[in-house]
Amino acid sequence: QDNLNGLTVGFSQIGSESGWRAAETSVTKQQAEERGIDLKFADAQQKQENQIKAIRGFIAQGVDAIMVAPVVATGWDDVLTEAKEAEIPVILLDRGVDAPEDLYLTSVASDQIKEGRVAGQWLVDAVGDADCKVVELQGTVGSTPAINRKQGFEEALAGHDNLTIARSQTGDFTRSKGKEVMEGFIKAENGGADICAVYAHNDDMAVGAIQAIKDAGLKPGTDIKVVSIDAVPDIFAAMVAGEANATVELTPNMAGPAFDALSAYLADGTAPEKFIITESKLYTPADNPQGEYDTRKGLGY
Amino acid sequence: MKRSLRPLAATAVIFIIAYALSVVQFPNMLSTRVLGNFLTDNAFLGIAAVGMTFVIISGGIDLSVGSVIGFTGVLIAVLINWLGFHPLAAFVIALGVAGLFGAAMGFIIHYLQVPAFIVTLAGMFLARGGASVITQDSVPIHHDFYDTLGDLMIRLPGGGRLSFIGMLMIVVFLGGALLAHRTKFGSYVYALGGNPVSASLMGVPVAQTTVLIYMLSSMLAALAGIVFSLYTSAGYPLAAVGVELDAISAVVIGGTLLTGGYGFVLGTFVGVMLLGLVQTYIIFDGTLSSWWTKIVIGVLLFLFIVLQRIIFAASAPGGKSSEKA
Amino acid sequence: MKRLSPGRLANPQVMALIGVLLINWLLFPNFFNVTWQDGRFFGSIVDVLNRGAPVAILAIGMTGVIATKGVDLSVGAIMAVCGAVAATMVVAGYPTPIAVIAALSVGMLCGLWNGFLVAVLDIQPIVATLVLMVAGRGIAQLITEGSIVTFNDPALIFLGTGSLLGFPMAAVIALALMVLVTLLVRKTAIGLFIQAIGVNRAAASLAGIRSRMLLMLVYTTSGFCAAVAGIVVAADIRGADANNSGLWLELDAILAVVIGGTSLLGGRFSIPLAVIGALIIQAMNTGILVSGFPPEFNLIVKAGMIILILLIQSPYVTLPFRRRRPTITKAASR
Amino acid sequence: MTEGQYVLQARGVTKIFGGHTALDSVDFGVRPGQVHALLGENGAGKSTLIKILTGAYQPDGGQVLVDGVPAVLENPLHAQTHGIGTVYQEVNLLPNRSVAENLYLGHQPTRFGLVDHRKMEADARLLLARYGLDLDPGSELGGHSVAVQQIVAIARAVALSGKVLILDEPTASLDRNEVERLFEVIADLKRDGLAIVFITHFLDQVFAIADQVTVLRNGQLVETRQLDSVSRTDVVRLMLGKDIAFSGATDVELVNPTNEVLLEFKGYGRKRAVHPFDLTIHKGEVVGVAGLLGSGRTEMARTMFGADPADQGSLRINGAAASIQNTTDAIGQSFGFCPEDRKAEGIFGDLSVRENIIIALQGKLGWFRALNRDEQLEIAGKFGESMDIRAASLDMPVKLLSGGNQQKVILSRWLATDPAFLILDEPTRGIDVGAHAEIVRTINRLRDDGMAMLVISSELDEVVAYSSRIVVMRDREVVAELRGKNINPGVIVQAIANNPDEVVS
Ligand SMILES: Nc1ncnc2c1ncn2[C@@H]1O[C@H](COP(=O)(O)OP(=O)(O)OP(=O)(O)O)[C@@H](O)[C@H]1O
Ligand SMILES: Nc1ncnc2c1ncn2[C@@H]1O[C@H](COP(=O)(O)OP(=O)(O)OP(=O)(O)O)[C@@H](O)[C@H]1O
Ligand SMILES: [Mg+2]
Ligand SMILES: [Mg+2]
Repeated sequence: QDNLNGLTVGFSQIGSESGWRAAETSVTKQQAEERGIDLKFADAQQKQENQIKAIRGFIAQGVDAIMVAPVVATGWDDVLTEAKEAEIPVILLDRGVDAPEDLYLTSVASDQIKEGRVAGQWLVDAVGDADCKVVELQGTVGSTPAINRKQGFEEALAGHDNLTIARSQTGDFTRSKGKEVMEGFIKAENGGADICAVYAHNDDMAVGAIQAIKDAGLKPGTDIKVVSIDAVPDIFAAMVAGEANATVELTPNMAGPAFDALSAYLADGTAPEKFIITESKLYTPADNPQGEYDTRKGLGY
Repeated sequence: MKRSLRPLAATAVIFIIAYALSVVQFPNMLSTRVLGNFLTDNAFLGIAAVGMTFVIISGGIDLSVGSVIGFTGVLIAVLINWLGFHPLAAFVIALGVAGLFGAAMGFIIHYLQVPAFIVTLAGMFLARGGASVITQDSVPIHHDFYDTLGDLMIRLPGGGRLSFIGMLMIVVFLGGALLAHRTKFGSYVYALGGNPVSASLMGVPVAQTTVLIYMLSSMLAALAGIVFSLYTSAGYPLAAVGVELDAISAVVIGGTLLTGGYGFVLGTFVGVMLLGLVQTYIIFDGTLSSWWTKIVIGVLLFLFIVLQRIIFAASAPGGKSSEKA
Repeated sequence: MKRLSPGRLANPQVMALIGVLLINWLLFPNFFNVTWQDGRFFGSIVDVLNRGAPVAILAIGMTGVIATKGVDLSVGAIMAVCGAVAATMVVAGYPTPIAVIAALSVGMLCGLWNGFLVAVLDIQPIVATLVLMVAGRGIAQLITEGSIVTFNDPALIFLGTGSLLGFPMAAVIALALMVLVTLLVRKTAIGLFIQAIGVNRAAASLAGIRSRMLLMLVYTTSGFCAAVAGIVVAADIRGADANNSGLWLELDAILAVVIGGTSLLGGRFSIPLAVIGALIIQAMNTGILVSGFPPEFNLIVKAGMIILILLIQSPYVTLPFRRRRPTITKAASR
Repeated sequence: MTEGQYVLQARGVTKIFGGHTALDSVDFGVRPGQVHALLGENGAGKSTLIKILTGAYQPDGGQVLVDGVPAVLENPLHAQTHGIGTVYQEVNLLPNRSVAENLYLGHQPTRFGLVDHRKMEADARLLLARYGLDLDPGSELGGHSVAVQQIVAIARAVALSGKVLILDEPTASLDRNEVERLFEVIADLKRDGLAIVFITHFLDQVFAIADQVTVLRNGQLVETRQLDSVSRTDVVRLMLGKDIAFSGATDVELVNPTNEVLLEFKGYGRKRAVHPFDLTIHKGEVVGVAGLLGSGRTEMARTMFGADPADQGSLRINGAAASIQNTTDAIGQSFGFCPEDRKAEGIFGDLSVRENIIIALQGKLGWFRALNRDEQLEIAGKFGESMDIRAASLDMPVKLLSGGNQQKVILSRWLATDPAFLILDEPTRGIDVGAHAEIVRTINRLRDDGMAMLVISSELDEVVAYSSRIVVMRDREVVAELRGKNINPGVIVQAIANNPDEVVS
């Protein structure tokens, strides 16, 4: 992989809205450093227009490759065409885009629908035939992961009539909103007695929900099952305490596979797979949560 | 007139110096590509900022522009994609809806005497909420007309491009400047910002002007939304969150007083370009972390404001007494 | 200083709060159920108090700022900064009181900075505080390095999740702060001076009011309140979330103050009514939560409620209960 | 006189503010070619009547008739289209816009639909020349003195008035020359057949130009008379409903027997504001300050009060060196200052009369020694009575008071602090005869009580009446100090004019 040494790569990151995002940023920087890449980092503060500006800036600067974690799937045709005209390979991280496939080298992403499905499947298996009222903490209204993770989860639950999604509200992917919304759900569902499980679109909201459950005098993990997505360290800490039941990993290391693909492409022009899907691994308390916590703690979550 | 033009000149000089300094560090910044990008990438912000300039000169504020941009994008995308409208028809509808929306805000502000800050805050919630009720997904727009507009550009030597939306922004700025400085409506806007009671006693149609100002702002925001949809070929309910703050910053950096009564449309242009310059500089630098980016933007904002205060203080002895109030 | 009369209880803010609570009750019949659990009250109405506390605390400081014809956009960012300071310090092993004092000092320092820009450099408040709104969150992230700093310090956690006499600690803090600041401005001349500055700063200076110092005090107080809110919010989730703590809360705080009847053009103000304004906003949010609306309607419901409340308060819309007001105040003032 | 038809008429007009009846079925009308003076005490309802006649307010009862036809004037613009031009009390112009734009706002000359700035400024220059004003029409209005602004307001109203010109206290801030110039213009307009309504508190002016006079008292019409059928005393009696004695002009001399020096200003001055001056002020002495508009009198007062602190010279108070760097210092030294522009620098419009009265005292007491409500009411009530402030309630916002009453509130504010030295900048501007006499009496009383005062006034008679010494200013410089037995307005004018260049503004 020496052929990456000394290259300049622009990276347009969405922002720093969550711990997971911070981890992705720091892992990307780490990966670049290991490979001797000069990484140009641009934070778009959640705005697509800033990402487009950043990509244009990278093009004007004449970088060797561009990585972008697109905030939204649409609207990339023009700027990607510009990059193509300037013969700069573009790699997408985290999510795909709605643009012709020849406009980018590859897309390294998880399958968000699958994440939701894995979480849902775990719940279906865990509950068995018992009746179960599930409450859902959605991500930010209109954001792609929120839409996909909701869809995947619903797919998994389809056909299991004993499982119903009783309530679904947005917790904005944040811990405090997750807690507030969960409190509301508990009040609305008979002091929480009717709730059998909570599904959160990310771990931060789940951590908030766990606190709300405890404040209501119930036992998270036992009275109310907690399943969420991302696998950040704090959810493993909760698992160690027996307060969380399952999480689906979303790896922050998207850059590693991306750089590998880039290296291969630059070496002999091998076109990498168009979609590199990262694993959506399920973690439960059986998977050595303490160990997972320790390995992840240093990653910048 | 001549003396009052000084802050505008000063802002322009600051821009040129800042640009020159950036070029010294990153020679690539002096390319037609970067210059073209300045226009294209900031087109929607610039157009929205023109409307904001009028609102602020009149002594008001419009927090709804970002949401209106988002709403317009979604509305257009839905009209074109799902309902089969021609883009031009969709544009007209979007501008009309926005016009009504702005008029309603202006109406409430004037007749119910509710502060603009709050009315437009409600407007911001309403437009954003309306967009996400229509759809939560981002809706790509596929239409030949969009491709045509997208291809409408002047290629500059050196790889730069002067896009249709960039040129549109310039036209809007020129039109805005003309409207502000050379029409009766413009003089009414300044009058309202100077002193609404006096203005009304001098015969300014205050109600009509207020309604028109907010209509103008919303319609320009809708135009910005159209430009944004051309820019991204999509409508997305979360698009352009917080653009109102960027627009306000641009207007203020451009020398318009938030207290109303003073300001220049072309100053706003320089303000938009300055913001664009800061962003481009940060991108070229490429070493700032997420947080340092914010801190640096804050510090630069501060520097511009302070610099401007110094220049204002030096250039306007007549304004002293009113300033002190 | 102000006498209680039936007229004061029938003011539009209280009516609006009652209205919103009643709507919640209609949508969710158990809304007013309160139970005693683990030594504390438990119920939706308690949630309104608890969740409304941060915005109420912000509104306490914001009221003074708005009364001087200013506005403080930076409170959300200051919350994040102060939460981050408190969290990182307890994680680093400092005793809780030190961490809390440090966080409060940082908040006051931020407020002082705003006050300096506004009072000494004469920068317009919106822009002056915009600087810290943008940079502050960056500073907070710099402190936490972008991650959520989780802590387990029981004393600090108590500030956010504990309870006193069964009431949530956050609400108790908000109430205490409200009483304290209200007494401070009403029992001294500070309240009058704040209003004077807001109405006519030039005249205030000529009348011998130290407007610069007072402005700095007002912004510093706002920074202090933001720090308290930041600590409470961090304590509540046992972690400092620099990215999201206080995000957009400045708008809620301003809204609360305006709903509380303080004009953005400065002048007369009421801190308790601003707190009621915060409760109105929270009652709306809680109502949306328990009533099971699809989340995409949240903003529309909120916008609709704001418009409704403003219409009720508008002097140009006559509602039955408003008609009596002028006569009552006049009688009371004689 | 000409018994033509009324061009503008109020019939049985009533206006009620809250519970207060500002106008009670008042009849009033103006005929073409006539100057109609509208008189009355402060708060009599003059300005309110004007606002109804010009569509700024809507009447609660009665009708407005234009050319004998009932008309609903929706707003001032609407009135303008009927040919009614108005100068409202307190300059209501736009300080942030150019002089030319203030003159032509709403009626700017256009070319191809766009405002033609060049033509507008050229027109403005011509128009202002008629009033003896030579200034750059493109300059910002706010940069000019109140007098200039007043003239611009008049010029605008005249230009807009096809039929009726209404002037609400237009001369309050004008000096003699300017008043004369204005009267010439009015005479011209009268000849052209305009109907003119003229409100003033200066009886001389009424008798100089008016044909008819209408007197209001407490919102009610007292009488409308031909001017040639009334005497000065009649008018005053009509206004007050009783006789008052004018305090005759006294000689200017030192009244204070102790001759104790309170203040010594030496080489006191501020760059670009006021040239260094020497001035000694004794206890129990009123120093009058005379000068043309813009001669720097206000600047001198502000420098003394620390509002724009001095940057040179020294000050001794009671023999001890003192320094005044800001208004707080000044108030600490028991100074008081009633500014000339009461709207911008005097009143706190939204605060109550009570709060407006006690605020300086409270400022002196500091943050923590707050007057409670009862104390406030007592103080405010005391001055409300002794200064005869007409307000429905001490808790009503002061902005709802008439101009004269606002002035009394500000004076009360300072008297409440029990000052040793009080600066009054144009204290009688816009004040009716009754209140005027009262303020002059108050000044005399305070002087006799041992207070030192500096009073700036353009009313030379008045300055002569209460001053023990008169300082004359020109071009920001103290040019003369007059004392002795035979000081009269003529002498002052001479002192002012002792220099050939006396172009106004
Ligand atoms: N907007 C208002 N609201 C309430 N009261 C008002 C308002 N405007 C005027 N008034 C009251 O109406 C009365 C008449 O006021 P007006 O200004 O017409 O007096 P004026 O004769 O012009 O006095 P001055 O000579 O002092 O200007 C006063 O008592 C005043 O307090
Ligand atoms: N038209 C003008 N443009 C610029 N400066 C002016 C103008 N008129 C006056 N000035 C300046 O303003 C300064 C302050 O005038 P100031 O108000 O102190 O005079 P004054 O004697 O108090 O007059 P007034 O009777 O209007 O209060 C003077 O130094 C004068 O030179
Ligand atoms: Mg009047
Ligand atoms: Mg003066």
